[in-house]
Amino acid sequence: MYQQAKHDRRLIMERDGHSDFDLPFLKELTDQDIAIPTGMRRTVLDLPSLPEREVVKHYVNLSQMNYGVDNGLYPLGSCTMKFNPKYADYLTSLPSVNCIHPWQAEETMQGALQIMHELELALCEISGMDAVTLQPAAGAHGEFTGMLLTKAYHLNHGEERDEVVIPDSAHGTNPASAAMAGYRVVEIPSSKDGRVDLEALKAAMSERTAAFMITNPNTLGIFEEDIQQIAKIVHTAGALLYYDGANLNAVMGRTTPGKMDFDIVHFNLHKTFATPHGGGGPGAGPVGVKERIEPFLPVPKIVLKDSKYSLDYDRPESIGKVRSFYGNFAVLVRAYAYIVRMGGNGLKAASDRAVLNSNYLKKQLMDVYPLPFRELRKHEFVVSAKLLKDQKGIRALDVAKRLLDYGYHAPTIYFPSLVEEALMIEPTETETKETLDEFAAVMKRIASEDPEVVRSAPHNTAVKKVDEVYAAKEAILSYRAFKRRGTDQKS
Amino acid sequence: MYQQAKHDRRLIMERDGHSDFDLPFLKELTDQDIAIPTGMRRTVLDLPSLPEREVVKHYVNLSQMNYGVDNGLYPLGSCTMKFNPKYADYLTSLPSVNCIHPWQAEETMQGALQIMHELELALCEISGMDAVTLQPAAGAHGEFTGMLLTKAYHLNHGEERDEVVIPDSAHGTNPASAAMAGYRVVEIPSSKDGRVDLEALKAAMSERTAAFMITNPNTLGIFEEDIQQIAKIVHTAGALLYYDGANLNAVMGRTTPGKMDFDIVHFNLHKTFATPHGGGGPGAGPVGVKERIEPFLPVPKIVLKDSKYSLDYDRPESIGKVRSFYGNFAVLVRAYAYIVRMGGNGLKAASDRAVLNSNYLKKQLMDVYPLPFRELRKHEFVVSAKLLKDQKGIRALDVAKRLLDYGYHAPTIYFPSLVEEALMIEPTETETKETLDEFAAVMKRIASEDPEVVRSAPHNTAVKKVDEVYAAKEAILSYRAFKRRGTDQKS
Amino acid sequence: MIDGRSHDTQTHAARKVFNHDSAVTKRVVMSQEIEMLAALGLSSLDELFVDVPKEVRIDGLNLPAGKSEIEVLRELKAILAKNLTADDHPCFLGAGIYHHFIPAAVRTIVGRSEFLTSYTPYQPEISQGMLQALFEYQSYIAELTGLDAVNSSTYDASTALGEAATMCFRLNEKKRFLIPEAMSWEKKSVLSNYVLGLKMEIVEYGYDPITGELDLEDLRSKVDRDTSGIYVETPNLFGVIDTQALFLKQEFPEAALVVGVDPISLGVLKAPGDYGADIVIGEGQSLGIDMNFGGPLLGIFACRQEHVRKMPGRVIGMTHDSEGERAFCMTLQTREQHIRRSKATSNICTNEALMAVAASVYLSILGKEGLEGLAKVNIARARKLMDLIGEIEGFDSPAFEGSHFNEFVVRTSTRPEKLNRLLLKHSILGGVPLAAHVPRLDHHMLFATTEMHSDADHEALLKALKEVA
Amino acid sequence: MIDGRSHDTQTHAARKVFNHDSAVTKRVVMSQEIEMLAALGLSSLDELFVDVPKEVRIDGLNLPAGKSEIEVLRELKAILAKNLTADDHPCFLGAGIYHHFIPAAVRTIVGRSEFLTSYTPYQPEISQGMLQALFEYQSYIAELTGLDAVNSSTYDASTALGEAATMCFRLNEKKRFLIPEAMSWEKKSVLSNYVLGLKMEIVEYGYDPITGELDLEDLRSKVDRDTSGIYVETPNLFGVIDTQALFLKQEFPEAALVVGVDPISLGVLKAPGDYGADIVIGEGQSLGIDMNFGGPLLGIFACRQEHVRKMPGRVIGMTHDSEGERAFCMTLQTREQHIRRSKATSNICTNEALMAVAASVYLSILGKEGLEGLAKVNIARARKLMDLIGEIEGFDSPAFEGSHFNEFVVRTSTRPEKLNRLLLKHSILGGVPLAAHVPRLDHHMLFATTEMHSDADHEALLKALKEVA
Ligand SMILES: Cc1ncc(COP(=O)(O)O)c(C=O)c1O
Ligand SMILES: Cc1ncc(COP(=O)(O)O)c(C=O)c1O
Repeated sequence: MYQQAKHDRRLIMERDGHSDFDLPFLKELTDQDIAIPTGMRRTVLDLPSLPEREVVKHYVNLSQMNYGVDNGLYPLGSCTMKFNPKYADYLTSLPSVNCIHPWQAEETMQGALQIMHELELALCEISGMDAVTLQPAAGAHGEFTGMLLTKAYHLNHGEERDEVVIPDSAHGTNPASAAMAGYRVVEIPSSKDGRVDLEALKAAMSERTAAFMITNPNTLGIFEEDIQQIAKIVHTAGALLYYDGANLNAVMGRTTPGKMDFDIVHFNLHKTFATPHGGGGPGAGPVGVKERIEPFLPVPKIVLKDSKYSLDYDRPESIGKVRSFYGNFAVLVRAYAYIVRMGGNGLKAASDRAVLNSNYLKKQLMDVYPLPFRELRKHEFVVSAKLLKDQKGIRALDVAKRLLDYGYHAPTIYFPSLVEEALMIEPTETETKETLDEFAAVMKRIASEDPEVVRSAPHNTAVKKVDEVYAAKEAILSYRAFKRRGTDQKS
Repeated sequence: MYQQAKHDRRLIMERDGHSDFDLPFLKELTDQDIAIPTGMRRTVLDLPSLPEREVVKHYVNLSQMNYGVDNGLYPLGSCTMKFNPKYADYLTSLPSVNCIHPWQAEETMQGALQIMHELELALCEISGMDAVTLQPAAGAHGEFTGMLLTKAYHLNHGEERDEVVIPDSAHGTNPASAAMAGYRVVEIPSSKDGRVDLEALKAAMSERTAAFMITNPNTLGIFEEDIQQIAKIVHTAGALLYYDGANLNAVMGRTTPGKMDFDIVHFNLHKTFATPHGGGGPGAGPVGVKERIEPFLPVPKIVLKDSKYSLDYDRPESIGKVRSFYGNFAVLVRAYAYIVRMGGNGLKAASDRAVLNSNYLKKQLMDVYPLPFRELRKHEFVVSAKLLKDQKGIRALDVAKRLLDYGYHAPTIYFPSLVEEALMIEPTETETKETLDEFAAVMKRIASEDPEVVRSAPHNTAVKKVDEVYAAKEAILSYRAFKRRGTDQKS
Repeated sequence: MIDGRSHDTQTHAARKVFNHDSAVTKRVVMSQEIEMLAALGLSSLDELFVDVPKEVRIDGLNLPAGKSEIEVLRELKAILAKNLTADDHPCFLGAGIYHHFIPAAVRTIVGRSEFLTSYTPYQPEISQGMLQALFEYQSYIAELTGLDAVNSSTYDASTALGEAATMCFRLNEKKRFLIPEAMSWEKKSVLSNYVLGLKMEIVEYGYDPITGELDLEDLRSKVDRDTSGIYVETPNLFGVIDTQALFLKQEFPEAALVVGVDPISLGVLKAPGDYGADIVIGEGQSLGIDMNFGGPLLGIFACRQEHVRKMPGRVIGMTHDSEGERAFCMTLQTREQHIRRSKATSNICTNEALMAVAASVYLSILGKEGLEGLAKVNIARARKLMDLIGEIEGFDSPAFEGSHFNEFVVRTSTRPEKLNRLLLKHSILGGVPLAAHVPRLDHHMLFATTEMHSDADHEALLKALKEVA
Repeated sequence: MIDGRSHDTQTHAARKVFNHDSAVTKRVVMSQEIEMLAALGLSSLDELFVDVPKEVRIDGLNLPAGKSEIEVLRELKAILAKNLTADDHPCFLGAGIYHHFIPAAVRTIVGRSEFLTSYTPYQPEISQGMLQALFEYQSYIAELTGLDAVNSSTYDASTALGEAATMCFRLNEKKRFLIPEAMSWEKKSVLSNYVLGLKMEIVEYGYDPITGELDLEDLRSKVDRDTSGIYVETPNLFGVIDTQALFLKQEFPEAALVVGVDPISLGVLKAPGDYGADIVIGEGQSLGIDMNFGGPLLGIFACRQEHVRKMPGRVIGMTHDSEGERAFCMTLQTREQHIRRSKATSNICTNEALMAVAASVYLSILGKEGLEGLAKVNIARARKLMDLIGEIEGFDSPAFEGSHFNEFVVRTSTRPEKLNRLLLKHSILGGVPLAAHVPRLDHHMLFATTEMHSDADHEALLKALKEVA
């Protein structure tokens, strides 16, 4: 059976040695060369000092105690953990990607600008939007940008709308981003079949409504079939329709947010476009908009004229900047390479297969893990462990932890909250039928295992069940804080 | 406690999917473009077909079931498993290293030739030799080359000497290489204190003796203090003195084979010069010689004239070639980078520290694991588990296997065979005192553990004790052979 | 080729740029897929999309057909080759992004599949590696900044500043936030977007035209009772180590003190926590992260332990597992968007975790002596270069008298943009013109230098400057 | 600086080339080391070397002092930049080494620390990863060659040939070994060194000047009762798929048949095991391994199962662990030098294991269809190019009528060396002149082409050839 590696877990600060790092010029320096103003000079610098050998050992061994897509199935619903192709790693290792400075003159960065420009166009085509900014660093950052654009748009039309309507099934970043931009968030409940409740939507809309934020397919993996009516309701109220692109992987080449009449959309390149998630980031969250919102996009805009690319900062209606420079360029290069590799046909095939995999896997699991809503699903689906909980006292959390013992990452759990004991499963298109069959078999096996074994899982990971309550209570966030406390856990 | 990762261990041939590899031109090909002669056309090609995702998962997970220097201490005596610096990996990733063709014209490979030439000179300086060939692919290959040189040298002097004398403590490749070159191997026993027995040596020498092959320090880690007499005896008999450079890590900057009057020496760049061993190879085994043997070196010889490097093939006395092209170039680049990084001072410091680490560790272990010979040791030392075996039935093999459970690679065992229950330990210079102290503590703890636990070790590795007898009996060397047999092990 | 698309202009543009036939190549349905469809009682992939209303369906994408890996690499490398790189052109650009040396081992580690291809560590038991590496990152930053609480990253320094301003509001519910006039215009723009929701007021204070440090007088005149926080940078936009920062907490104890740093400089400079900083932010790109044309970056964010529950972003905490062994997990999540939703301390979800790991590995390899040495080398090299430039006719260098870290302002008689064009002819990527950031400094530019510049690089710059002057 | 060195010339040469002051920099002894010395009762490192007789001691090395990683990389990159590479120059060189595409994933895997930094898997329990990967390599080669027994690599094709010849002797104790005249001179030279010990006799047989295949008549005339083995290559030196190989076992059942292959070609060509080969060797560099200026390479070595105990080199066998689970280990070690010593079947110890892993990953990524497709593309591309060259005045192409794989001989009116110099002016790395291998073919050269050449690359070559013709 699967067993994760376990290594010595001392902190790097708790190891002993002598650094063998070396620098040119250092030996020749005299104190005179380095005038540090009085009062500003540091007296204590309590960092470890280790030879590179120890550092490499430490982090190679740490890495073995971490699970990534490259280790196996990572069916984390809503996160689209597909395979990250290795040619993209290679490209970002080139100096022509990683060794260019953002303040270089335009004529020295034509390659970078070309790739960004073509990526913008490709994203326009994929989303059916008219213009794209690549600046936001992540999905939530894209949402925030979208909310700033919404604000600018309405202000430009002389309106100070101050509410954003969001379904209760939405990802937490949606309300948080809207709030950050100063909006009051109005949450509407989902209908009984897990979709937008048109009546509730209508009721929530008013002349205060700036936008309605949804994702389609929604977080249950259900396509909002009433999307045309929804768009109409929103637009009739004078609000904008915002598309959370986290679920774009379900529909490429089949429909577009543009076609569905969305006004603003963000992309998660680290989901749909196969860039690695890096244990939490970096990502990239470009934002696409319809023509009428284009003037408000962040500066600079990449302009192509006479086969020369340039950066246009002279955009008076722009919201300005949402971060430094032009976006997470190295991530953008990866995504662009992925799009070129896949092509229009390949992206459509990816979505088709993602939906097929999802529906196929759902079918295998349905008997044991009932679906709250018996619809055709798109690229992900939510099942419930409620039956298991009632019959054997096994909760969604327990199933998740037990899956780790079999060498799978767990699905997303307890989200969306409208499903009891939710397990949100997104296999993605890069998994084989064989993998899905094996995963389904394990899911079923878990349901029939000794509940005690399941509840006390995981057993095969580097550590056993982690005490999250203690962590929150103590809030020890650094070795410095830990030492200050003077006590330790057994380690 | 340490636990190695365990993953699914199906063969790649036992997995199922569809390859997503793609090629330009393929789609447009017609049968006419590809004329394969009748009879030569293959009808069956039984290879797996898997998406890259599955392949990457498979091999990433396999790698986690393998232990390298980057995972921890690798005190494999005689193998000098020091840290392999990462700048060398970077260099070999450059197209200017990995994307040059050996048949390119000289003027297009000046960089490569310069590096090889300077590496030759550096190795001359380190070994005290007059000329070096970089051609041999490994240590044993260097030995074979050395034996061919020996033969050419004597023939050139009108002598057909047909014996090579080798101490019984020598590495197996020494006699094997001599035999491959057509020599009869005469083995002489070591003296009671583990060194060359001068009387035995004298007795073995005759006009039939072509060479005496030794390493100094020898495989026990003992410096042959009588080296000057040895050289005299050998040279007086008209034979050549051959230096097995596997132990060069003990003496850089302290002495040289040249100074000790050796005539031929091979280097193991994958030991002394920190190039990674790759799970068995590639290595590089350059050979250095004194001036009088230089004419016989393999072709081509790199020549520097008027700041231009060229390859000289016009060397009538040369033995010709021992392999294609110029050597394991990518390995040579790594070794050269290492030498430049360390410098003359750094190489000496490396040897000093290697010897210090070895002696320090030996000191910690001596009580529990007695040393057969109580000498000052060089970079490695041999202890015996005989005491443990007699008292508790724990053999060297058991200690070795049990060390794996603690996350250390095992030392070399049962070599050299003149020590009963030998454990040959070479910590190398890249380990910290902390690591040595911890390793010593574990070695001692093992000695006091329940013998049954030790004898049944390893317990924490990906598989338990492997049945090597079965493997040898059945000799199943491929999936094809395995399928043909029709039976399986439980997997 | 694609019917019923509403945005013909765009489609047309795409077609033009990609310069390829649009190719909605027929998909080969594989045997595996036929089996899976059959299991679902379906006979075509199209049937999986019957829930998409006909009116919004499209028939494929108007993008070129897929290409093989060989072709992708060939094409992209050809495009990228149009960039000039700091790898083969001496580059004196700084102003937020610096060309520092990255030990090869850093790439080895951050390239490890297990780190690179993992998601945010939601399941701590199977993600201890990433969690511990991030905890170590937090620990390093805590030590450097002198503050106990550090998050596991924000997007970059400018968004960290935005988050810091809103955190100040959460700390004291006040709305005025003071920033230096001498600050990157990009940061100012980002900040104003971040405080838009709270309607905070951003007020700039000036700098001393002689020293280049902040103008304490001016600052005093602008601090009032509604002042939530004061932001100061050291080294500042001019590369000057701002000694005035030392006195701000004493002077203005009521306002939160936010200090912006270059983490390398903290190898020799006092930890801001030791002179009263409540929040420290900074750009972590210097710590082993490629310039990458400006992204991904690493927003450093640290604060006093007592404010930890007001902090934005993910944090990793130390705890233990059910057997009492040390373990790590994400913690204080009740501050975060996925729990607190619209009341969260920030919307940040995906952050820059892998960059934090890079910083951790980088700092581990340098070690104490290495970081200290690096800071010293940067100071010394900049000092040498600024003095030598100052000796050239037509250049006033350094333009400010304060102590510098690794960049400095030069007043030039030639206009900076023109000077850069001339330098480019010498294959040199020049300096950053300052006017975009501080409009009146339109004959000033910033030159940065680090351990990456050899003496030959300095000489090349000096020679070129002499020629163009 | 260094006293008493006997080889002053060399030392002098080194000093000149490195062009640095010799620097036996004083070593800083670290606190750790002082502690360790103390534990040994010593007070200096020198005392560790008292067993080295004074007369043979040296006082450090006359090499430049150590450098920082920054400097090392800067220096080496500058030197290496003097190489022209096939990465940016169309390269038509083959003759044993080919520029094939390597999927990025191959590098990801072979760069994994656990594989890269491990030794030969002496402890199977902790080395299953490498062992299984090598077993898979053996399995791939077994399938491609049609032979069940494969070793886990020899150094390269030429040493594999040397080992094959001596293995033939072990099989039948005969001493005559036949090889094609049309074969790389390097292989011939290596072979003669490998058989020196056994005093085997190497005899060459000719080729058919029309087809470029072997001359069966000539071969018949040279096979005698003492013939131990016959070596044939397909594709051969001329790039020709030698169909005569199919008949050799029938014709000469007493001699061992050794077939040399390009493993890529086996994607479409019959497995030599199926036409009677006893041993198959080949150069595995094509299988996902960089050209690397000719090393490291990958010597492929396969034989019939019944001969396995006579085979040279390391082999990995399938077995089980103490709990009955499948496991792998090195096996048949009693053939090897560390046990059998002077009676071993070979002296090979360190081999090319990591290259074998690369081949395994490469073949896994290509898969059945990929390898077959690749072989086809190579055949088709070569065919197209040879025909187009043939249309140019002054070039007779292909010079032989047989079917070709991915290279072919061109008879040129210009001397090949001169032609290459002219091509270089067009930034093209031309072909391999044949005269070094087959002296009478002094107006002949070999051009190789693979999937790496775009149509533009072919056109560039054709255009250049037209201009120089
Ligand atoms: C539905 C949805 N929306 C938004 C986001 C936020 O994206 P990011 O994590 O890139 O900020 C996520 C990611 O978790 C998501 O799943
Ligand atoms: C003492 C000694 N000599 C020779 C060799 C052979 O070297 P290689 O493995 O590089 O062929 C070794 C390596 O194991 C060795 O330890």
